[in-house]
Amino acid sequence: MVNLSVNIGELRFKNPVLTASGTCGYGPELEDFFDVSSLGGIVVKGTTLEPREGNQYPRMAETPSGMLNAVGLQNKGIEYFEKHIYPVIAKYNTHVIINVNGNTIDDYVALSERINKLDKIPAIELNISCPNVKRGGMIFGTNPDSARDVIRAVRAVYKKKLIIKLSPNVTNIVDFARIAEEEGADSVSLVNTLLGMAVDINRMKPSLSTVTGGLSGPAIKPVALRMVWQVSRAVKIPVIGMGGIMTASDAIEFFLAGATAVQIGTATFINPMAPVRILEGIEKYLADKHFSDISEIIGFLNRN
Amino acid sequence: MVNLSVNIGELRFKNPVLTASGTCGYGPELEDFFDVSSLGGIVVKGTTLEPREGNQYPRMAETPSGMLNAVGLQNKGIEYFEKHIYPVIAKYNTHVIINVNGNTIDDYVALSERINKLDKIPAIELNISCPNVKRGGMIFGTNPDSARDVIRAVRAVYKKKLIIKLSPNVTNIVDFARIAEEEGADSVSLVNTLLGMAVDINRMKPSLSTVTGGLSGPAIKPVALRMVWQVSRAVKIPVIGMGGIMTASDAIEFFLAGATAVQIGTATFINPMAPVRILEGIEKYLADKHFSDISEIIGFLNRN
Amino acid sequence: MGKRVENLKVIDNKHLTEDFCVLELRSELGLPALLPGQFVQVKVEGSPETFLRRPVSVHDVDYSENKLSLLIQVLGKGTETLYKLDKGDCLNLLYPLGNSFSDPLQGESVLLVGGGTGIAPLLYLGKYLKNKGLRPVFLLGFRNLSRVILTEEFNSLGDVYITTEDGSVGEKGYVTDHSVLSKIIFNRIYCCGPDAMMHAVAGFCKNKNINCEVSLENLMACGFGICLCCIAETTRGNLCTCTDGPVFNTKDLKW
Amino acid sequence: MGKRVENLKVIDNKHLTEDFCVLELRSELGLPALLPGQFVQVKVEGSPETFLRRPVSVHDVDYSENKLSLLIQVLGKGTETLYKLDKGDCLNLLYPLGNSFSDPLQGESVLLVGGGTGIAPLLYLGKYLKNKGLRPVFLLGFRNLSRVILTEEFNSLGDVYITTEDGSVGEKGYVTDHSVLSKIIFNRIYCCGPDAMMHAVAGFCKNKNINCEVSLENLMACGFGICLCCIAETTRGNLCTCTDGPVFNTKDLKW
Ligand SMILES: Cc1cc2nc3c(=O)[nH]c(=O)nc-3n(C[C@H](O)[C@H](O)[C@H](O)COP(=O)(O)OP(=O)(O)OC[C@H]3O[C@@H](n4cnc5c(N)ncnc54)[C@H](O)[C@@H]3O)c2cc1C
Ligand SMILES: Cc1cc2nc3c(=O)[nH]c(=O)nc-3n(C[C@H](O)[C@H](O)[C@H](O)COP(=O)(O)OP(=O)(O)OC[C@H]3O[C@@H](n4cnc5c(N)ncnc54)[C@H](O)[C@@H]3O)c2cc1C
Ligand SMILES: Cc1cc2nc3c(=O)[nH]c(=O)nc-3n(C[C@H](O)[C@H](O)[C@H](O)COP(=O)(O)O)c2cc1C
Ligand SMILES: Cc1cc2nc3c(=O)[nH]c(=O)nc-3n(C[C@H](O)[C@H](O)[C@H](O)COP(=O)(O)O)c2cc1C
Ligand code: FES
Ligand code: FES
Repeated sequence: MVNLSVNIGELRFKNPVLTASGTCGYGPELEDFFDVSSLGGIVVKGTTLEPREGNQYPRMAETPSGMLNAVGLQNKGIEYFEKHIYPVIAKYNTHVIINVNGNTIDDYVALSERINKLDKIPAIELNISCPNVKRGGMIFGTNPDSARDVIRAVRAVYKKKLIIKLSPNVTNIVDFARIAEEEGADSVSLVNTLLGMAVDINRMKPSLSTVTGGLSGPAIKPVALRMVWQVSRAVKIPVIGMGGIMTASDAIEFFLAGATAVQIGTATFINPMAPVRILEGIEKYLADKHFSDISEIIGFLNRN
Repeated sequence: MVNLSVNIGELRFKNPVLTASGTCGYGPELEDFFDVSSLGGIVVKGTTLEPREGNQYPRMAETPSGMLNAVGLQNKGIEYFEKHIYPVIAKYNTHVIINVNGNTIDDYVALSERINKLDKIPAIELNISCPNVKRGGMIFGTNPDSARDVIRAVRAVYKKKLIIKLSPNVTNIVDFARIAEEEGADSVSLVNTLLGMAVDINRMKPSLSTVTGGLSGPAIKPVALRMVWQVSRAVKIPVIGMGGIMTASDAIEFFLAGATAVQIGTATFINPMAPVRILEGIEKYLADKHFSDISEIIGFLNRN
Repeated sequence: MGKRVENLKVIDNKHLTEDFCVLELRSELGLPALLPGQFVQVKVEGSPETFLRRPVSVHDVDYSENKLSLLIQVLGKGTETLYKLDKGDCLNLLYPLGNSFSDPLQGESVLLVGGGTGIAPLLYLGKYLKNKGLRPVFLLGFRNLSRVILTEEFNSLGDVYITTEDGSVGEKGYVTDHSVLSKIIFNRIYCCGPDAMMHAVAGFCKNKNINCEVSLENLMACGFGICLCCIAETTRGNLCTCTDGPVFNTKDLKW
Repeated sequence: MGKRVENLKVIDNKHLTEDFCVLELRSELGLPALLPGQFVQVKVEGSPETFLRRPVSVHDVDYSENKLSLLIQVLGKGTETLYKLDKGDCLNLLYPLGNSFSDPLQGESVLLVGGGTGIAPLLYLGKYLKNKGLRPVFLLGFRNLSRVILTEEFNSLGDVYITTEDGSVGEKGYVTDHSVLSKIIFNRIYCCGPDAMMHAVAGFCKNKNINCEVSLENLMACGFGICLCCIAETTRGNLCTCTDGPVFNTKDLKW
């Protein structure tokens, strides 16, 4: 038997495969396809204090080996979550992590404080990297001072595991990971989407209502992998890797490059069973190579 | 008849399709396939003062809808170019542009001065964005102060058209375009490759000898297009767009987003005839849409 | 009903015109219950341009043979590949997806309006209504003679009226111009077609106070409610076309 | 000779084993002159994983029928798709590419050493040498009986010696262990196979002062000298395997 469990601080994940925020709904949407509790964790939809309608249609464009989205954090707000979603997902036998968003530092703090009270939520992922909102989001994640401020403020009120989700749209992502570490975050997750764009040449208009949107899928894997490699060599806190993971082989690239866990995003749109298939494939790879513990391959590239 | 000619300052290009540096050799390599002089211009291989051996093998990895390279500016140096290449390509009936590289500002300046004397070279492309060399290259292109210094120094000695090739590996590419404009550059070209990485999970090693390399091809098109759109709205000097252009349709996306000309890179590896095919397709699109001049679609998205 | 991912066998691919075909698929697991208006997400293999699945309406169902038919119009790379599929090929489906057209009330007179590929869901809906004892009327809009398809199939279910833009078949003009609309009083109209057609029909219904349902063809990434890309603006806020739709009552839409 | 991009017709695809096949292609334009050791770049359509072309050696040529044969070993997605091609399919080639094996001197005794897919260029080279009046000797290394292929074709050109790793056919061990190497004195050895085999053969030749040429299978992006990705380290600096190679004299390589 291969040990697949990994830790973020003392928080143990039964395996290193999580679903990525905004790509798995709240979990129940996937129940038709597999038992969500079989995963290491699920990171639910980007959540804000107040309900949000998100951006206008069209919000999506297909690109070579990828897609652009401009959802813009559509969600029903934390109150609705507490009342209607939480009771359902609190029953999962896996870690449910909330992706936390806001326009201002106060928003982030208020939301984090509130989630701190939800017993069954062991961690939040602070999204300072959403490219699809006018205020907040990526503005925090691309300016070191703002990043530090929001992380510090949230760390002061949020007592459980704090994961900072980093933006790839920066010159040096390592700077932001170091700031997260210095401010006491327990982990960093990367990458969020790359800022991209597509044009409909027939209509001579941008494909998205917002002109620019977030690029995800296999197209961004090489960039994501490079960033995970850079960050995991620079900080001591565990790194959660994502970006274009479609297969177990992709996920293993991230582990070798230094990721302690991975999140599966866009892949789930195409194959709702992707997260479990990837988990199975990781186990098989480790067995085939005669490893007994996933930790043996985490950061393997950095060992020699 | 459709007018396809475009200008960079008073330098007229008979059409807006150029080959990208490092992806067309010096030109003669393509002569088997088409008449190189039919293009608007060719940007030859990255050139340095001294000959360079480049990086170790392996230098290439295929990725979803793209590829990573780590060539590292292998070239025979300017002296060899002057003696053996220049006499051949000086006969082309199109603009030959040299992609200029160096480790230090002095290198860039010395090389530019020398090229200034080559009558048949009407422009240089200052490469401050090569991700595959330890010194110089991207270091200049990701730090605003260094970028300004090198552009200013070269501008002081180089009298013909100066194009600055920008790196996409920055938080805000507009800052760099503005610096180029302020320092008197005639044009900016973007994007160079995105810094990426791939891992060979069987050998448990990085796929490239240099670990990281430059990502090109359709995978990066959405990012490149977004940057061309951002930059062309921010500066008045013409923007040369590139990144993942495989078809005329891709090129037209760049024109609509604000590019005055485009460069074809990786596409040529797969179809050596890509640059001419793209040129033909652009002409057809304009005719089908009843445009008589390419200028009618350049920056179309920004007009309303 | 549980959604599933399943490989279905292509048992036939009938090319109706140069750009329309009917793909017949067989489920070896046995078809799940499929409602009129529901759709499937097909995975188009073998093309870098078809990264995401393609949504396609349930066109016809034969439970006795576990046969599901799709009507495909070639638009781009994905549908082109579907058009070229051969007997014996496999097609990976994620299904059944979406809501369905709502049942008419007892005794209502119903009209099914379709244009282009929009006629796809109307065949199965027509069959369903006929089974319920109704006599659906069809009003189908095509560009011209060469694009008129499947009229026999519709004829076997109820009266069929046709418009073409050039008048080569049926009445000339758009569906909303057809004389049947002034001759018969309909209580309920189901419509699927190009956006402009659906807006026109919705407008017509609004004026006459007719219950109108349309099936939207919004761009979709997932098709089962997790990406939030496919929204329609409704009086209840942004709803997902793939789960709250594709069928909407036009009075709920901000049209 | 001018390089060109051309669609060739698949006229046959002979499956030799579960992972080896010989693809026969016909040029309707008429084949260009092809030299032994040269290669083609094939475009594998229909897979997002095969963005770049795949280099494949010229395995056999029949000018009278404008027929070009390729020996393919399935390794990944690209070669898998090639294995599945059918009579009538098209394959887009960029060719002819690369240099060629050099001609032996009059009266030289030559040995052609191949392993795995490395035997691909040796058939055409053998034919070429036989046409020149030489009697080439072949030494082919395979993993085991199930992987032994094409021995009849080689037999028709000259003596064939075989090694298998498990001794199931020919002598047991690697090619460099074969007794023929100590029995016959060769003036020139041409080798194509796995890196380890080529290194071993090169080492053997160096010791015995035998002229040795190897065909390298470096990773290529373009195949015609414009990307500089495929370099081999030589005494003359980094050279492109696709234009200065794929055939190199081992004394020029930094091995
Ligand atoms: C619920 C639903 C049911 C559908 N049912 C059918 C059906 O039964 N039969 C059928 O043939 N098609 C149906 N469609 C449309 C079908 O999904 C698209 O035609 C298909 O995805 C196009 O893929 P492609 O790769 O061929 O073209 P692409 O290359 O993806 O697109 C070609 C062109 O069509 C445009 N386009 C593609 N999809 C849409 C869309 N959904 N809305 C507006 N413009 C679009 C693109 O912008 C592009 O200009 C349905 C769509 C939805 C949402
Ligand atoms: C000059 C030349 C001549 C060749 N001649 C032939 C031939 O006649 N017949 C034949 O079957 N093959 C030949 N090859 C090898 C062939 O090009 C590769 O097997 C093919 O590109 C693999 O593509 P794929 O998509 O099937 O596998 P991929 O999915 O691309 O690769 C599968 C695995 O093989 C490895 N791999 C792929 N290509 C190479 C390579 N060139 N060197 C080392 N490892 C590699 C990859 O890293 C990966 O682990 C030749 C290569 C060269 C350079
Ligand atoms: C439709 C869509 C919605 C997303 N919503 C969120 C979100 O709300 N919060 C967040 O942090 N990331 C969001 N993301 C980013 C993903 O969580 C992930 O970081 C990114 O898609 C890269 O991974 P992938 O390539 O595997 O999809 C979203 C991505 C997509 C495609
Ligand atoms: C193999 C290779 C070598 C390159 N060499 C150079 C170079 O020497 N100088 C330079 O400015 N850009 C170089 N580039 C970058 C291209 O000119 C271009 O900016 C980039 O590839 C994006 O365009 P594409 O996606 O169309 O290839 C190189 C790219 C590749 C793939
Ligand atoms: S298509 Fe993803 S939510 Fe509807
Ligand atoms: S493969 Fe491009 S130079 Fe050899």
